[in-house]
Amino acid sequence: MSDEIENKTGYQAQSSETMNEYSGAAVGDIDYVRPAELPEQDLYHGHTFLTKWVFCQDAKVIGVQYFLTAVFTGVVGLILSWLMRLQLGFPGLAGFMTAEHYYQFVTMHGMIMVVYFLTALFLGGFGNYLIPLMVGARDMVFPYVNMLSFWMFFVAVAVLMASFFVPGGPTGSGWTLYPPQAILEGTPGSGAGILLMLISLSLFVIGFTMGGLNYMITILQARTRGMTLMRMPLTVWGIFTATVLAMLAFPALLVSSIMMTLDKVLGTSFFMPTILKAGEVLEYGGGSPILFQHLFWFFGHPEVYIVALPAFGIVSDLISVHARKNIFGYRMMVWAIVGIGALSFFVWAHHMYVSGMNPWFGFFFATTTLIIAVPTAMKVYNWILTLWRGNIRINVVMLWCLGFIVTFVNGGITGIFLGNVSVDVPLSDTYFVVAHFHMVMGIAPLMVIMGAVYHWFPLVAGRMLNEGLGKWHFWITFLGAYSIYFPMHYLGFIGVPRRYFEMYDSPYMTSAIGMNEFISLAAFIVGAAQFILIYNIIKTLKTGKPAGKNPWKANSLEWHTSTVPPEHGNFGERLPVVHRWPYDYSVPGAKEDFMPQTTPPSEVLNTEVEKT
Amino acid sequence: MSEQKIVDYEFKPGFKGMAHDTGSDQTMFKGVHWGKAMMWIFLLSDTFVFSCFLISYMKGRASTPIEWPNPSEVFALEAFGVPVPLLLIALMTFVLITSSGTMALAVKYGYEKNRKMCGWLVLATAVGGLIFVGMQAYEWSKLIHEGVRPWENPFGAPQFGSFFFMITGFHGTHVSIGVIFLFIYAYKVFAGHYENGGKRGWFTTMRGDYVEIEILGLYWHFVDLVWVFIFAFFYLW
Amino acid sequence: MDETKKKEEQGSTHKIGIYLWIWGLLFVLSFFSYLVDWYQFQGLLRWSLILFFMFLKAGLIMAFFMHLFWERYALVNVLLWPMTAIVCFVVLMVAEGKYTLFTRLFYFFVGGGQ
Amino acid sequence: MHAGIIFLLVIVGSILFHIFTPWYWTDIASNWQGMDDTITLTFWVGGGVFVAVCLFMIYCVFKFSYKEGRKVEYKPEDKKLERILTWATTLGVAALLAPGLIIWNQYVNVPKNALEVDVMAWQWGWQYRLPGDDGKLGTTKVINISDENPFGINPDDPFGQDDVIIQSDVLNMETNRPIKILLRSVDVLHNWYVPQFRAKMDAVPGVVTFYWFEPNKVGEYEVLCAEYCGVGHYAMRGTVIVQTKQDYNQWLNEQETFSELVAKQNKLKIEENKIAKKIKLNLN
Repeated sequence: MSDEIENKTGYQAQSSETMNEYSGAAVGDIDYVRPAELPEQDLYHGHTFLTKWVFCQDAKVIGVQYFLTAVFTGVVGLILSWLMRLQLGFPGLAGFMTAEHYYQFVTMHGMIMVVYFLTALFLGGFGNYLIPLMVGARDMVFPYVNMLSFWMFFVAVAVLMASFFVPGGPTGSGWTLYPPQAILEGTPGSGAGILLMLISLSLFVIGFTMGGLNYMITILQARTRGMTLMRMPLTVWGIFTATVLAMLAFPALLVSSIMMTLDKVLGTSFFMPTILKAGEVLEYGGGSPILFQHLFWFFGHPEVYIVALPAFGIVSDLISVHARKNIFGYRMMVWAIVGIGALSFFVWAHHMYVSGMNPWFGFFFATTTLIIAVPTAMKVYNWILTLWRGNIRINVVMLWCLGFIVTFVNGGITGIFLGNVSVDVPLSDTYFVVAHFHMVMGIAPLMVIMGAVYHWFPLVAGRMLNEGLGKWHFWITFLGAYSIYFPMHYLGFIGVPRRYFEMYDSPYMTSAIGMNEFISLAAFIVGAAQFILIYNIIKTLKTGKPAGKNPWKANSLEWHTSTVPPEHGNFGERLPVVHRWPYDYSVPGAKEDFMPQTTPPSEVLNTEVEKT
Repeated sequence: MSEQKIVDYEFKPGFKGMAHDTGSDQTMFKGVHWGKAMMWIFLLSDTFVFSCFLISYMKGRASTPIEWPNPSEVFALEAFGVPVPLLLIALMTFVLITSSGTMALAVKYGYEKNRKMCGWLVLATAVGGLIFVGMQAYEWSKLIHEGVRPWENPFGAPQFGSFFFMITGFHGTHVSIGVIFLFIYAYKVFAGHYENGGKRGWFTTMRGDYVEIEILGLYWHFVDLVWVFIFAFFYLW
Repeated sequence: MDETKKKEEQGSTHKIGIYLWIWGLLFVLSFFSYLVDWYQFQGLLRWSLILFFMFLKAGLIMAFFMHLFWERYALVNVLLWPMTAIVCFVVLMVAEGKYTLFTRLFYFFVGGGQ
Repeated sequence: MHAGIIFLLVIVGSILFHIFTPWYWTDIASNWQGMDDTITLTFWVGGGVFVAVCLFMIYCVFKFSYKEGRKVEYKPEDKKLERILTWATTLGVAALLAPGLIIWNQYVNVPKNALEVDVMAWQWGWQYRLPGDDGKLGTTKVINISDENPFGINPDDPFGQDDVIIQSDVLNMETNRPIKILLRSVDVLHNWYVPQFRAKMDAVPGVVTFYWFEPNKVGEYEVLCAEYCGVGHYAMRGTVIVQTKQDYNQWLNEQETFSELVAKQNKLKIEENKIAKKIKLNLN
């Protein structure tokens, strides 16, 4: 198998023949699993610093690169949110804060958090790290493309950050970038700022497409022997469905950014009707701003689930592991994830009830939207039923999961308000909306991310994060975030509109000055508390307790690698063979309270394990 | 499209087979090469891109109160002193379908390991694509001469020019990228990269195989497919 | 079972006749859709003919040139089901386009008098 | 243990906050009581589910926290329970959806006797136009807008001549008469929103959007722009004064119509010309 290139570049090629030696048992044996369909994947092992850590083709390294870049943008987004809260809680305190700056910070905060932080973190970060490990693959199927995907994302982030430094500053048109205002004077950053934003988004979409193809094909076509779709951990299901959504939803974003770029640069009128600006009629005419909104939300609503579904999947795994109990209703969970994903393409215009679209759409979209509430509610029931009669470790990871349940149910319920068309009318464009989506797609997924960090850090770094610091981190974050967003709903009830730089002395607002100050203080504290995690990580990397193999006694494949942390190729010489789902915890009759996926049936004959 | 034989796996037909394949381990698309599966999913994503373009076009055209120019007149061409409606477009369609046919045959001969035939057919496809791009360039320059611009249009609604240049431009970009890759792959076929177990690729550690010609073919047929829709919605509507 | 197996075993090398047939059909169909314009059919007839030829051509290319006809249902279904989202988008945007046109004509041209 | 207690306090705190909150919606001043009622209904149903789920979770935390050797239930699925939960949820959701759709149906069907009001938005302000004696508004176009024709009324539309034009951001209304707001914008998106009326809709350039309500409380209300429209968004306010029929009619009679405006301007122009001529003569 060794040829010239191999010797030069150091491919470690494993022939398919060596694989077949280990075909397990013969047909008819209860431990029998079909032999491998495909020969082993050749991997490119880096040698130099550049190929090992920078342009690396190992999905795990790419995952960490994605994670770090996303966290960097997340910190930028966090600082922007502080600045916004400073203005809202204590208007006029910061002298440099003009309305222009405020709107630029709002916009960049929103875009960064939704696209460059959460999407990149869940799919690029956790997806890259966990998919190959959890489905039992050596690596992603196209490692080179995967590497390009990260660097494309990196360039997209660089372009985005560059927009802070161009004349006029970054765009201030709100994260939805609605035309006509996004590209007209009167909106901050309507020159270079919006252009860089659109370019950055297009680059992100291209980069993501490269990554997304990898995630999908790895899950569909490169699972290990015995790993059926219904034996995959829910984490993989969540990330997989989110990737499918992204592959089908990002095109709409790409198209709308191309069209808006042309409107801006070439003066086409896709989204631009006849416009009178400062007494002069502009050179536009005939376009439709609502078309942009349709395109944007055709992307935007699936985007919400691109963030939420991986969180659903990951939290299911965390709850199951730490409650020492199988996830309740696994099949229902899978179908709920898939169903939510499919339905999310038919609900987009519930963001547009008061946008002036065809009013009859309200009936259709309200109905489809509330249908989604059913599978979502089923997932919530299943999470809490998993806790029921479990053996719950109340550790940091579980605390984050419980925090997730509280915030997610809270945010989900307010979603029923906003999805129900006529209830949305008084509440849309008020702080109720802000509170709702921060609770449901800001705080809730963040709780999962934090839980996942505490859960998988021992795998990535080989050391356990400090529990005591973790608990401080959790309680400050949870209580703080809850006290930011729970009262904020009531601002919306009063009727306070969102995206207001200042309320002056409106009667709705004067009563709420105290609340705004309180929310701002809580926001400062919650933001600062995140640095506890960074401190914890740095401290742990130096002096943390070694984790050893499988510290949480989990079943799924990522904990059963030959080394901790796993090396390139993940599983040493032989790929694992899977015999069961990853949720066989506390099986009656079993020696231990967990049963790894690789345990063959012959070893557990005397237990009451169910066939999966 | 590879030989469907997998040890200890029974292929069932139809929807039963779908359920069986989906419920099985290792792969969902049995016998489908990774690269081919990737190309299919990519094309699905690209379908959404073109659909969004065409939907925007339909929405834009349906909601303009200004009259939309009659494509049959705008795209007419003088032949022997007589204006023939859509002549150039008809020729472009002809060229593109021809190239699609040669591509399909190239895939067939590739699988039969007929290196020469496959190579020549890929090359013919590339030349067809090149002619198409050339004709499109001619069409663009003709319209620009007549005063059509992305932002204005002497024949009616200004969106006509915007959508025309954007959509055909985006399609033309796809064709051009395809032509570049066709030339590269024609070279690879002639150079024998897919013979004797295959040469390792430039971008990847995977070994070359004639399945790559099918993957390229999928892309090329997709470009043709999009043209079918553009032809119907842009030129005939 | 046997039949599908036979079909699959031919798999990679279908008879050249099929390709030539489809190729020819595509030319003929393109010619027909060109004739729709040549004879300037209008209204519903034009639309149904355009769409009919379009989908027929697209179907032939997908089924035979892209080999979807010979692929397993798992792949075919994965590729075709997402089109429902597109169909929904198209239908709603047609309604939206008509509504936009209506408000424009009504409030900018015709007025409440009519 | 302390984890469960804190979570319990959070839930109890949320309920208490809701009961004792000084921040709740402003008194309604229109016919959309139904929206408030639906919100209240959703609040009770949704809030009930929220509290129930969280209490169940907290109970589990108390009851099943880790003990070495605790016997754990092993039951991957419970079809019956799942089916019951699915149907119960579906019913609950349908019960919330139904009133929502009914009210939306009222929202998009404007009563025949509604008074049409043209609300014109720009960066950053409002102005209003009411139909004249013919009860109909004239058509408009953005390109017609000029100093002489601030509303862009089509000059040859007979219905436009008697339109009452209000070049200020203060609009008066009559109580208990349905108002159909016709929104248009000359530049970017806006949204004419009075929190007490509950209703809102975006103003979109290039089209005309609408919604309706029936003010039923005399008073003065602040108009807010509820769709981000550039740096001046937060300052884009207006005022609505809801009056009795008598007061309203008095106000209406003081307003100017489009033809009056045109006549006034023509007169002004003639006078200007006269002055100019005089100056010329004098110079000569």
